[in-house]
Amino acid sequence: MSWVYLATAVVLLVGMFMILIRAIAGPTVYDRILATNALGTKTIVFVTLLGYISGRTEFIDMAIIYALVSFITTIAILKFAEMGRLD
Amino acid sequence: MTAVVLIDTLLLLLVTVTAVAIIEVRNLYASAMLTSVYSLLMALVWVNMHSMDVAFTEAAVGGGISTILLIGTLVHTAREEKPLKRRVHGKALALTALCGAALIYGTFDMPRFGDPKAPIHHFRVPEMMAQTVGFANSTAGKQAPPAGFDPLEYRSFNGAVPSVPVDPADTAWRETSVLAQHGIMLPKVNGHALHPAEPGHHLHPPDDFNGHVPNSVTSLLAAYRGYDTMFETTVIFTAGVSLILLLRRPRREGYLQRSAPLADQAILRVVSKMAIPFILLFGLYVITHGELGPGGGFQGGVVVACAFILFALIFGRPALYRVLPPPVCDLLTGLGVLMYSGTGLACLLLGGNFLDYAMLDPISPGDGEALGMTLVEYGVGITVSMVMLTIFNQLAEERSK
Amino acid sequence: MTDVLGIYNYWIYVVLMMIGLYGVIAKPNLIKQAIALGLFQTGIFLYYISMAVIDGGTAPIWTTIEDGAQKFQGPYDNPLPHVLILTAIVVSVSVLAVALALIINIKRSYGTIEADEIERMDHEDRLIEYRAGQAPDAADDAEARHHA
Amino acid sequence: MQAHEIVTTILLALGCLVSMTGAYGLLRMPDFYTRLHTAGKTDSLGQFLIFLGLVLVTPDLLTQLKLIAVAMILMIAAPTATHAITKAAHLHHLRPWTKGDPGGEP
Amino acid sequence: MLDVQAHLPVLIVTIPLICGVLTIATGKGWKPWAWATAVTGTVFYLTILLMQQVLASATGVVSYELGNWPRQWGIEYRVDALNAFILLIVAGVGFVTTIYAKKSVEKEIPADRHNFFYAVWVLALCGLLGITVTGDAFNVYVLLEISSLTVYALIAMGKDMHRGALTASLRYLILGSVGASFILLGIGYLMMITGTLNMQDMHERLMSVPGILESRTVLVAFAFLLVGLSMKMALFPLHMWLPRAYTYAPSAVSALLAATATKVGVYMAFRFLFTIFGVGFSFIAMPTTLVLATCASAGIIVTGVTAIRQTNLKRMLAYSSVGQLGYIVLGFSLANVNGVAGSVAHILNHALMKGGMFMALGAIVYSQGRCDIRSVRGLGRKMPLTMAAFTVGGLGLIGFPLTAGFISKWYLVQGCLERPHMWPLAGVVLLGSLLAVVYTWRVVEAAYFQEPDDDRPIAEAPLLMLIPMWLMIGASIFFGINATFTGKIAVTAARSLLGVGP
Repeated sequence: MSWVYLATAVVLLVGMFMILIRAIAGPTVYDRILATNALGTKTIVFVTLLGYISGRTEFIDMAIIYALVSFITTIAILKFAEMGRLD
Repeated sequence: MTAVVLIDTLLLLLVTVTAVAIIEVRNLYASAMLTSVYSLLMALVWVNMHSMDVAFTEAAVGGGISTILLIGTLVHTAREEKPLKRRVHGKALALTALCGAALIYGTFDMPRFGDPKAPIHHFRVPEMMAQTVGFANSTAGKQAPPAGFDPLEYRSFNGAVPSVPVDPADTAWRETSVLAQHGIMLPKVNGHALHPAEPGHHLHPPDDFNGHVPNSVTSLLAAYRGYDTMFETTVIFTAGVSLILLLRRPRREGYLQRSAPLADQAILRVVSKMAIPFILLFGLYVITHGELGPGGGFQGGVVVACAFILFALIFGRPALYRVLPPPVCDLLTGLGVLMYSGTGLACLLLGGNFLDYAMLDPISPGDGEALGMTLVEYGVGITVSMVMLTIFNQLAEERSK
Repeated sequence: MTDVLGIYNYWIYVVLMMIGLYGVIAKPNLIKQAIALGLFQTGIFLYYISMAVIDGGTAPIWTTIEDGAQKFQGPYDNPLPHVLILTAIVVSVSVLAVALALIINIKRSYGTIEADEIERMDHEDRLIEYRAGQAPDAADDAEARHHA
Repeated sequence: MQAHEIVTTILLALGCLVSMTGAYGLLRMPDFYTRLHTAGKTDSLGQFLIFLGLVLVTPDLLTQLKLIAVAMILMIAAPTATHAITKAAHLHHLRPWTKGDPGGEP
Repeated sequence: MLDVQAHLPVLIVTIPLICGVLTIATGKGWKPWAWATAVTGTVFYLTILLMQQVLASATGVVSYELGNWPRQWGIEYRVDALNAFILLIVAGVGFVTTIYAKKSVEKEIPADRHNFFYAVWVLALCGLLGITVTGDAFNVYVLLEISSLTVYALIAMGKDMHRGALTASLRYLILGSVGASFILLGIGYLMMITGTLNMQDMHERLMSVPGILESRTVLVAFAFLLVGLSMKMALFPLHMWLPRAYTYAPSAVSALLAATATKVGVYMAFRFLFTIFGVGFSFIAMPTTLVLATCASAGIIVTGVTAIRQTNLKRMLAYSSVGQLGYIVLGFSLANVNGVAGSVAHILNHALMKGGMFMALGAIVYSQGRCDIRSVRGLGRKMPLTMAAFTVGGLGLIGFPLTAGFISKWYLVQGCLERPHMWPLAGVVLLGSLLAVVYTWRVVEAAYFQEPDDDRPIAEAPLLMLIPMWLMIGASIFFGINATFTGKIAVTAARSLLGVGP
């Protein structure tokens, strides 16, 4: 079963690479935010898969943290983009 | 080629590309966002190398706090870098090439990546991982290791954790303990001798301590190297105080400014209202759960701070100040450090060395260890969350011209 | 191949560190410098964590199944570098926070965050200070020397 | 390979396909709104399929619950974020690309 | 209830830590200052006790295992004559500077943040003391970062006087972090190859495991540690952060930094070069003597010449500090008893003299708002005690007999002459003194032989500044006349570092 996870992980990595190119290339701020957000989601899935590859399911705690933190970061970045301030 | 190495290779390629992009992108805003991407990728690298606690921290810090910090700074400075005359800085390139060559030269005599024979894997550390240090050395005041004790056997944990026999007659510590001196006698327990010749030196309880802290990162962090962690907390505290020193304006100017809450956006408001209690709860879970799984005071503290930050983002900073006024926040930053060092001091007053948690509960030193580590983790959590919040507040209070 | 893969991680860490160092030296923008400093430090973290890996190892968290036996038979990774790096990450975020606070202050009083412009203003400041500090009769002489 | 493992394999493969489509679309689509359109939807569906696959092969309840929790958080957070991004872009008058528009890029 | 003697090493660090944190709750006005003074005073007293304990112990070493973990696994505090001596200097100077700080801080720092300022101040001392007392390589890094972070903040507090403080601080932050990272890297290389973090343990492993010392990893670790440490102690080509930082920092902070921060850097170099790598590797197998002595001599001469051209006296003293640091590095790079002893003695002497001189400048800033050559004209009559202190300190820098500077330079010259082919270094020491004569004389001439620009009356500095200033200067004279204590400690420390019998 492990090879299935591994193959999924590698495919996800390729996808992440494409998104990364979009995050680097831009051109608008919103493209970058979108790409960062999409990368966040891929990362969460990837962490979980890594947990299954090495047989340690504790990794899912980390996925939860990622999901929460990346949501907050996105909101902060957006607020800055929209209003030019953080509070 | 193992899965670890395959994923590692690919991930590190991604990381390198991101790093180059961070340096070369002209738009600082993009640079800040790529830094958050970089942190996410780095956290994946850590996970892949089984360093869960570090990944946790990197995710919480790099993905969350430091991005918000950078964005908060960009609010007050500039979004674009000034165009450079030269694209490549020759001197810098030469210097870095030289430095890099020197470092690579040093790698040739290193143990191979993942080599089980590397000194670090079999010298000193196995005893720590097995949490048997209290009896693994035979200096004065400590017991000799039990017969047949093999640290390397502990390393691979074949089967259950071996339990170590302790001499039940050895209860001399009770007579020298502070409580005993004040006439408070304790019930008899087994093990854990306090060596009469050397006050303060006692056995770290192997049987209780073992298995109490399944996360050996936490046991190293909070017990063996607990002193480092105390200063780690102090570093964070120092950063918070420095930011107050550097950025805080007099109260009437910046205390309760009008702000721009996002609360009028219904979807954000509803989702955040649902999320904030959950995030807080999860933060507390991470702090408390640090001994059993990945996580701990620092990571949990950051998550708690994130909840408050989300609150400030959505409902505005004045609302946050009503919940948690800045003076209270300032005092709480100190409280965490005091909780940590106070635990250490309590151990000192109870007759042990500084941070000798076993002293906290003379009846069952193992429980003392657990209590000490929990107190310490909460101390770290309080300081970290409050400092992160203070940093956010200071950056947000600052108004651009 | 195994030899290269055996020290591949160490090379990547050097590359990351050097990208960071290049940024610190070559980029005049102060925020860029602060970010690059972060990259530089992450390189070192990568080195430490690479050191902890052991072939076939798993995360150093003991998990027991019902009968009290260990669930994972293989060796556990070395937790010591993890602990050290946890501390170092905290330090690096603290340094970043202080650096950013300083940068905001610099923007406030210099009006720019480009190192070369700041350098020029600092130089002017120093020239003024130099002239003010010099005794009146010697001022012209000193100025000539300063420009030489 | 048992039956539930085969189902999982299929679900993971589907999830991968969806995620890759999204990633490819994000890379190749001509402007922000079209990219948003591909990335926003596939993100949620892709992760959901993969988590569903993983739940099937997980033996213990706590881990299953955690997996579902992550999936649910993402199901709520990701669309919210996408919504906020779109709104911000729209408020800042980011113009959608139309056919024959030179401003868009391949 | 608490046996203070048994826990001295840890109390020295944790008392300032706990009390430093408590400082933020002390409120406004004079209270934070009084609290900080009480704390530093207590710590100074404890270091004296520790010094006595070290001198009385049979082995000359006091060891303390934190958390009762054996030293190989936990963190060990290890104090020998050298440590105790540096601790005494740092705590003593810290105490005296804290007394001094009141007036100067009132003038230079906004009143609403004095409690935070003193909190950071006490924590800076805590970091410096912690570096000095620890026997664990990684603990050094953590405490180094505490002291650095606090120092960045303290320097930046000069921003209300001059905006240059901000850039000075940021520049120090970047260079300092790069330096600290190099040290972290060096420690990592060493840990990887030895498998331990305890300094003593590392040394034993390096000496006992065959082939380690010849490996390229140890070589690179050594090189990077050396570079990192040089950045931290501001050795000549890497000193660029120092002059600005000392110039723009608040006066009290300049005095504290000049007397303690770089000294602790030098102490770290002692520990890494002598205790971990050992003399055999550091100075015989490696060309360290050549590299360090070259840098140090170049530093002494170049910074001496630069100091002569400065009009801002704080900047002049800052350059002079780099030069004086050159003497200290020159001394230990010789790796013989006289050289190292001179180096150790000069740490104390320079701390006293430079601390006192910076205090004198702080007093001038207090009364005039600035401190350049022009503002000291005719000051010899208006502020006689302050200028006298400055002059005596300057005599110490020169190495005038009967001042402390003379003793250490005497050792240094002897050390230079003992090493074959090293006699030109003695010439460098003398040339450096000559340069010191020139830059000190400029100030003395302006103060005593020139007329002031105007006749407005300038009051002598307040007593709370004069007393600490003269405590420092008086101590430097005292140790110049009665050199038994310093000489004994310095020679003991040098012998134990070099591994030669007593």
